[in-house]
Amino acid sequence: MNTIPTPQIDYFQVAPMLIVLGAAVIGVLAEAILPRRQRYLAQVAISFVGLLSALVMAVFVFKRLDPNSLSPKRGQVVAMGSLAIDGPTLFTWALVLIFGLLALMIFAERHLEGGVLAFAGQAAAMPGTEAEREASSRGLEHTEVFPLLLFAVGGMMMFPASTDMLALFVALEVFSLPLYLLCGLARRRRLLSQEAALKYFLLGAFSSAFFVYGISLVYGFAGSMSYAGIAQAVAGSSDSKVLLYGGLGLMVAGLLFKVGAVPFHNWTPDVYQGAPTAVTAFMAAGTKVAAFVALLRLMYVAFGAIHVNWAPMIWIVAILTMVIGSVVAVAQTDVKRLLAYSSVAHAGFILVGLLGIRALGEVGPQDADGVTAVLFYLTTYGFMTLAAFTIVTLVRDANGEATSMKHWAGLGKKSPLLAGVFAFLLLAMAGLPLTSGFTGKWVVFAAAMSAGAWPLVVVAVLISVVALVFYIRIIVVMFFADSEDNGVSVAIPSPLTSTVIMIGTAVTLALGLIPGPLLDLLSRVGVFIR
Amino acid sequence: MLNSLSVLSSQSPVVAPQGAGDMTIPLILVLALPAAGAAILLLGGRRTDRFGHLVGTAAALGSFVCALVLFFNLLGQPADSRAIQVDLWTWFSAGRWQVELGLLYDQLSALFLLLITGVGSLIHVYSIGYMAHDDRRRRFFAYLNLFVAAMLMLVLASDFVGLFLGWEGVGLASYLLIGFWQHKPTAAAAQKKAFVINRVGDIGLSLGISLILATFGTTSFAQVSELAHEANTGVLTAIGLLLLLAACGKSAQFPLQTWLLDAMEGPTPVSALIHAATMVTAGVYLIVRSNFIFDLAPDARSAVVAVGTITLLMGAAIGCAKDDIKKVLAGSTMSQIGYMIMASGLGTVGYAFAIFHLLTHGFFKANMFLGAGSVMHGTNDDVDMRHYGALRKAMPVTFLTFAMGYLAIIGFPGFSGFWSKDKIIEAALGENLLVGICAIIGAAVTGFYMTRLMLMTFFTKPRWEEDVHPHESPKVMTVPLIVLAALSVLGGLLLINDWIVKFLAPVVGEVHEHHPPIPAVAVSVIAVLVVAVGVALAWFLVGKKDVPREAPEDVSPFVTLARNEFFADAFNDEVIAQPGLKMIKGLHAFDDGVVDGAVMGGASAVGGLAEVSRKLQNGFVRSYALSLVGGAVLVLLALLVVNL
Amino acid sequence: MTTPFIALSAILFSIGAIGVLIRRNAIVVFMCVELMLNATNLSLITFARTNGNLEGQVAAFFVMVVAAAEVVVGLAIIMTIFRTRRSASVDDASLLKY
Amino acid sequence: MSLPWLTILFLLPLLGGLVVAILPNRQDGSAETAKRAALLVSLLTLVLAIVIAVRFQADGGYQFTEETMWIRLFGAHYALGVDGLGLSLVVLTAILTPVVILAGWNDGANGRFGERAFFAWLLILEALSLGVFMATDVFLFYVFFEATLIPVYFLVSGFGGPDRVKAALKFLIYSLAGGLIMLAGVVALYWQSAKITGTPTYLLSDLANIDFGTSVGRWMFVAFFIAFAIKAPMFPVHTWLPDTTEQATPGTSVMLVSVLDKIGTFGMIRFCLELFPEASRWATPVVVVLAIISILYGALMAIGSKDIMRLIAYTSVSHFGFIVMGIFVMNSQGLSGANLYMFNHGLSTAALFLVAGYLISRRGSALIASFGGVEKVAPILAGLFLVAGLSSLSLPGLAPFVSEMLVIAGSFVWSPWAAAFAIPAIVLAAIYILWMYQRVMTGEPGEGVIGMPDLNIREIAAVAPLFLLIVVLGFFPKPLQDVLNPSVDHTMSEVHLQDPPAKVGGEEVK
Repeated sequence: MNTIPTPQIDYFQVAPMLIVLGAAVIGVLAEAILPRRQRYLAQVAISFVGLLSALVMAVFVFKRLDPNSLSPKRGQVVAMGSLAIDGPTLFTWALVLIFGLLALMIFAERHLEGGVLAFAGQAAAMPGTEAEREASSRGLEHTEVFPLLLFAVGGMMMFPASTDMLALFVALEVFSLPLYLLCGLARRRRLLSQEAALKYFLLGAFSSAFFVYGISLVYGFAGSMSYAGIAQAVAGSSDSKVLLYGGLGLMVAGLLFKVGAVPFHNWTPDVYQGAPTAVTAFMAAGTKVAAFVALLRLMYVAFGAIHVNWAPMIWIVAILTMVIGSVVAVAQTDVKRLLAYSSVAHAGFILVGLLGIRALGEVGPQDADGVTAVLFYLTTYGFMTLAAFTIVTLVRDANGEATSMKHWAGLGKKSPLLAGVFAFLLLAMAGLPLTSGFTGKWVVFAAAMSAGAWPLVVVAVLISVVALVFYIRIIVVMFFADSEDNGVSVAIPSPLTSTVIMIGTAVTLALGLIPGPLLDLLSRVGVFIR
Repeated sequence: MLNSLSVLSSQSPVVAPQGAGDMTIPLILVLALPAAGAAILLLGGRRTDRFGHLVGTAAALGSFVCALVLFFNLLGQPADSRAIQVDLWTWFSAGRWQVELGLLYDQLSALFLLLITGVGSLIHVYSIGYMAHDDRRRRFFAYLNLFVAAMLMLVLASDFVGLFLGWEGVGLASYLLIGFWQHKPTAAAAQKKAFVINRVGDIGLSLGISLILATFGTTSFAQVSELAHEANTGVLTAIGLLLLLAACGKSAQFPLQTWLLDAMEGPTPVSALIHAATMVTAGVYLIVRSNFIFDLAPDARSAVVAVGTITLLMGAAIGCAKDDIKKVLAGSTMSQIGYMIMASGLGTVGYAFAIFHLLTHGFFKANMFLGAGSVMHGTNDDVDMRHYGALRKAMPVTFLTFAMGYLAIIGFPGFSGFWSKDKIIEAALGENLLVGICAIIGAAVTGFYMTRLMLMTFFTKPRWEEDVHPHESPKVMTVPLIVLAALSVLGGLLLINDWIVKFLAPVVGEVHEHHPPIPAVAVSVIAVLVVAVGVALAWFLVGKKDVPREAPEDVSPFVTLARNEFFADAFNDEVIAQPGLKMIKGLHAFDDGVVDGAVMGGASAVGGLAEVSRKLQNGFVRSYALSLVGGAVLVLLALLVVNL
Repeated sequence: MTTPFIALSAILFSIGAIGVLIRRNAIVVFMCVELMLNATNLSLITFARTNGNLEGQVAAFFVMVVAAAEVVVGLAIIMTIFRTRRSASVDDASLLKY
Repeated sequence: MSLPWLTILFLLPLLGGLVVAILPNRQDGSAETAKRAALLVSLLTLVLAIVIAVRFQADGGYQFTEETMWIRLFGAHYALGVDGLGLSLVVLTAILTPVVILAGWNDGANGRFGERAFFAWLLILEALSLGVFMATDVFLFYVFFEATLIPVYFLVSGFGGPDRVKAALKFLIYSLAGGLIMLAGVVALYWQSAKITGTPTYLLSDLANIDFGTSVGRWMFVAFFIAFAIKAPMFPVHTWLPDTTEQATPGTSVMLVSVLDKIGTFGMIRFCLELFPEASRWATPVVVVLAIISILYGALMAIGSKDIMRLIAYTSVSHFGFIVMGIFVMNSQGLSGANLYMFNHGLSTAALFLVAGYLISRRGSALIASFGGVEKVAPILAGLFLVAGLSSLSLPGLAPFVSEMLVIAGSFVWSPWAAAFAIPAIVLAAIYILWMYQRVMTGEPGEGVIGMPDLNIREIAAVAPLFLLIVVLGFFPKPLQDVLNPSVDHTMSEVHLQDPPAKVGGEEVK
């Protein structure tokens, strides 16, 4: 029919992503080439250099965007129309890369497990067998986790940038598959870890199937894989829209699965709890960012014209997500699992921000619209959740991490600083002023309200009250419950972990006190190119 | 029937004070001295224990001297420019309202000033002896000084809010003094009761002041008296009724009378000063002071008369039935104040006589209370008259002074009470026959119960306990008695040439035409005869018989009724207190259960919901997958239902 | 007309989905997912035909590749589970709950 | 006026609190150094507050204003300034903090955290409370408003009675629930101000000029009002208060009731009335009815309380009813009374809490039934308790009287029925105070009371300023009124209200 043209790729624009994926490939090679003892250092170095240089590169690209110009074209669509390099993309990249760097630091932490990584020494060795003990005593490590991390980061960068459903699907799988594996690699409690991996994988694959079927239906309706094409078809076509809405629904289902919205959330608590905590931290921060920005782009760019038509559906999901996430969290007794439910609840709040969508003409240049709101919220949530999960890795007893809430009793006495920081992060998640959580909440509420969704804001506000309860419960347990001597102590980590906690907390505080610069930046660059 | 009261004077005098000039300092000192005394004694603490009583007495005496200076200065002024005012400072203001704290000294306040500081000083002196053995005497004097200061504030205030300040100040002092012996549970209960019931009266004063403010935008006597005739009668009636409520509380008038008898728990000098001579007459002062309102509100005055009449009969009846000497006197006080209130309700014809009776009553009742105190002092603080008898020999001075008071109160011709009560009866008869008859009946009953008291205490056979050795009190106590006895006898001099009526006329208005239906002499004769009947009855019922040491139980329902103070306490308890406490208990249950329960219930509901819904997370992949499918269906439905 | 193809793909997709829901063996569950992906492929190709462009067909290739990648990861995970638990039943892996 | 006075006033206790938190204990383990430092800081703050008060010119407007753009996107500013009302509450806070520190000198000893923490939290609380009263930007106000909860939460759940953790949680949940509801209103302000004027703004001075329209204004009013009603607290959202004061240390209760709860009524004036005048007038009947219920309900509940601290808490519910009624009767008398009441209630309740605290700490129990005859063994304690109680029942001559009188008279002007329904509270007040006094202080001393020591110098010194102020302001509230009344007039003009004329004597009376 036609010839397939040679792909035109603006390598400079996509360089950050390529650097990360390149580093990942190098990491795989290094795994094959280097002797076991050198791998750790080499892998950490490769990953670090890769991520950092990608971040620097992203900043360069970002500079080229000229964010100060108010011209409508801020960014461009590259790689044959499949990737958009615009403000939101680059901001997300920077964010994902920073989260990747922070995750790398906690991945690389060896102090907590007596000189080895927190990942399984030999995944193939069965739990509780001689082989496992041997692997353990020999100090075996799976340094493959670093390339896997890089692949996931690469996928997460591609996901929000995609302006083409096919690219979107591929990106989804690129970041999901490494995560499935990482989830199963815990050194301790391997049964749980493996189960988490299985559940995540099966459900992930299942949801991908829905997602890709949705793609095919939308493609059937629009005749194009690209967002631009879809947007055109959506706005113009007067055909029956069953295909459109059917496809949209299935695609959204797939994406909502990734962000952990109710009722697609069931995997979240199980996987967050079972996975190695470092992975959980990374997933919670990274996946949410990537998936939400992708969802945002899809809904705003491809289906923006019919936002009135899909908004009710998001309303329902948002309310369900906030309610179930918050309510079920109240009954949790495990800190990690509680944080997982909290992540579900947060997804609900972000969906509220998503509803800040307004017709293009209505949004002024300095308005808090949906994109700004969601990006800001994601930033704040990412940092605080990373720091929070990282703290979870430090509270340990003889069996490794002690995540049961009763083990946290009296932590305020044992380690006031750590407990104080954790309490601060929890209050931030609860949305108290002077923390980034408050600013984040404010901005999503403002966006939704400006779009007229005030009833949703009222619901969100009421749910926030419920959400408070479970955050404060942890604080109560830490500070005001009496601890019997349960052998739980706070491990002293290497500077790697401390840095992560410090950065996460500092950003949480900073964005609470002076969110202005970031918000201004986002309101300038937070516009998708179409 | 009471509505037949006529408006005699269409224009009440306007309060138009002048600057105080030279008198500023004495006027301030009269108030400041006792206030400073109280402050020194209270703040000085135990350091002032040794000389506290002297400081207190000196403060009262100093105040009395100032009052005298003021009074003689006042007499030197022409009648229409005797009122002087000192504006101290703006107390508070809001919007257009401005309430000044100022002192108004006019003929009415002048008389009160003399009564308060004069009788007050005597009682201070008396208390030096009476409280000599109390290790908290210093505090007693502090409270007395506080009382004097507050009472002076009450009668010197130049506006209603200032009056309220003194009003509550005396209430506080009364509270502190009734419960001076706080370790006695009865005293503690009585003090609270007095304050709380007074507060019910304060509702009237608060709302009255509010209504005055809302109507006139000011509370100063000067301005309100000037503007009063512009307000409509309904408003003025409302103000009058509210002020009456206040007066009922402070002056122990029906229906707020119950606290007064309990108030006798306080040391006797307190009963004499506060609960006989001065504080309880504040209600009369309030009504007389507000003459510019009551003159324009005949309905309110009818109510005042009704309250006064009821109380005078009630008090007298209670006086007949009680065996506790102080309670008899307290009942008598109620009754006598009833006379005053009634008189003040009669309007211009009555104001001056109300004040006149107030003064004479102040003398003879203080005298008798102190006498009763002296009796108690000599009988180990026993108050039951059935345990007395034949004390005239043991305590001759007390007996003689008491007798003067007795003769005064029953209205023995020539004694002060005769003149003052006679005038009230006369005025009452002139206004309304029924009220007048009630007043006369009251006089007869007074004759009865006072004679009963005299007989049981000073005559009849001795009924003392073994260890009681009645003895006369020390000089420091008897001298005040003698002075008061003299005043009780001579108080009537104030009426010479209608002096007091003319003196007060610039404040309370003047009666131009007054034609009593019955000649004044006839009224006097009737009154004296009726009293004689009462006295004789007492002589036959009490004096001629043996008085049992225990009160007989088989008495007529009427006696039971009077003994129990017409079951007013029982009524209050059954109808207000008990249901009130039940309601409060109910409210507590409501607060815990419903108000708090709603919120806390909501919280547990969330908790329950959480427990239930977490079970949905059952750990099985396939059910998660089902939920995923369900979600997809939900999303699809939401999209399709809305759009197709 | 293309309707039968789409219908078929929908039927296949549904069969796959139901299979996921009712089968216990992890491998079979996984195969059902593959069936769903293949149903997608069918519809993609059909729509490519209707729309008259190649994107759908290209997409089908990608789906296949992705499916293959999933197999790799998936089988690895299922294997470890099977080795530890001596069971490939997805219902046995239910330690994480509530 | 180059010095940022208010910022300094805010930072002084804040930094002081942080310093106190890290000051080392002495060698013998006592936190005496930290405690003295805390007292010093609070006294310095007081001095600074007094200097500001002296330099303040009462003209109805905001003074010492500072304004810096904070978050441009939200239209939020770091804007501080005080008018008469704000200044009075700033001064109240500054007075009460050293008093509380001195009175609660040993209250921190038995807590969960060290003594230093107690005093550090107190100072931080002071700083944030000052911030609340000084903020002239709604967003900033909200931030301070919520931030105050944290120190209080830790003060309550860290120090006090056995059930304090639960009580603190209840307090926190109630307050945050209110705060979040208000958040909806705050966000709506952004939305509306952006929609109406084009640029979002949170500055009070800008917002006051915006007409939000009837229905939106009313919704926003409701959002704000609910939060303030919880804070104040009013029936039926008051139950957290007795629970909290029962468990908290007296000092904490003072800060909570005398300072923080004022935020509720302060907010009603500053935000409900000034931003949503139409809605305020619309809501007046309902609010006044609620206020009257609070007045009577609080008083009745106080009468039935068995615990002294709970009793005092319920009296506050009643008093706050008066304040709210004064605010919403929409005339300058009621408003002026309410403004004055806020200050006076702060003093009298603080005195009552602290003296009751002395009493309770001596007996180890707060149950009224466990006392009796205290007057005999500790007359000074009993005397101060009585005076504090009398000021709580608004005895003329003590500070609260003037305010209560104004509120009653003001509400009488609005509707005689309102005043008539509220007025029984003065009787109920006498009952709850004097009955408590009767049961606690009178009679013969029983077990546990015999041998009870009277107040020591420190304890007397701590509360003496309160009593002095209560008496002085009872007779001479003019200085305070001179500061407050211009801001009342300002509020009245913001709400477009004028007092109804006196019915008689039409001309201006002086």
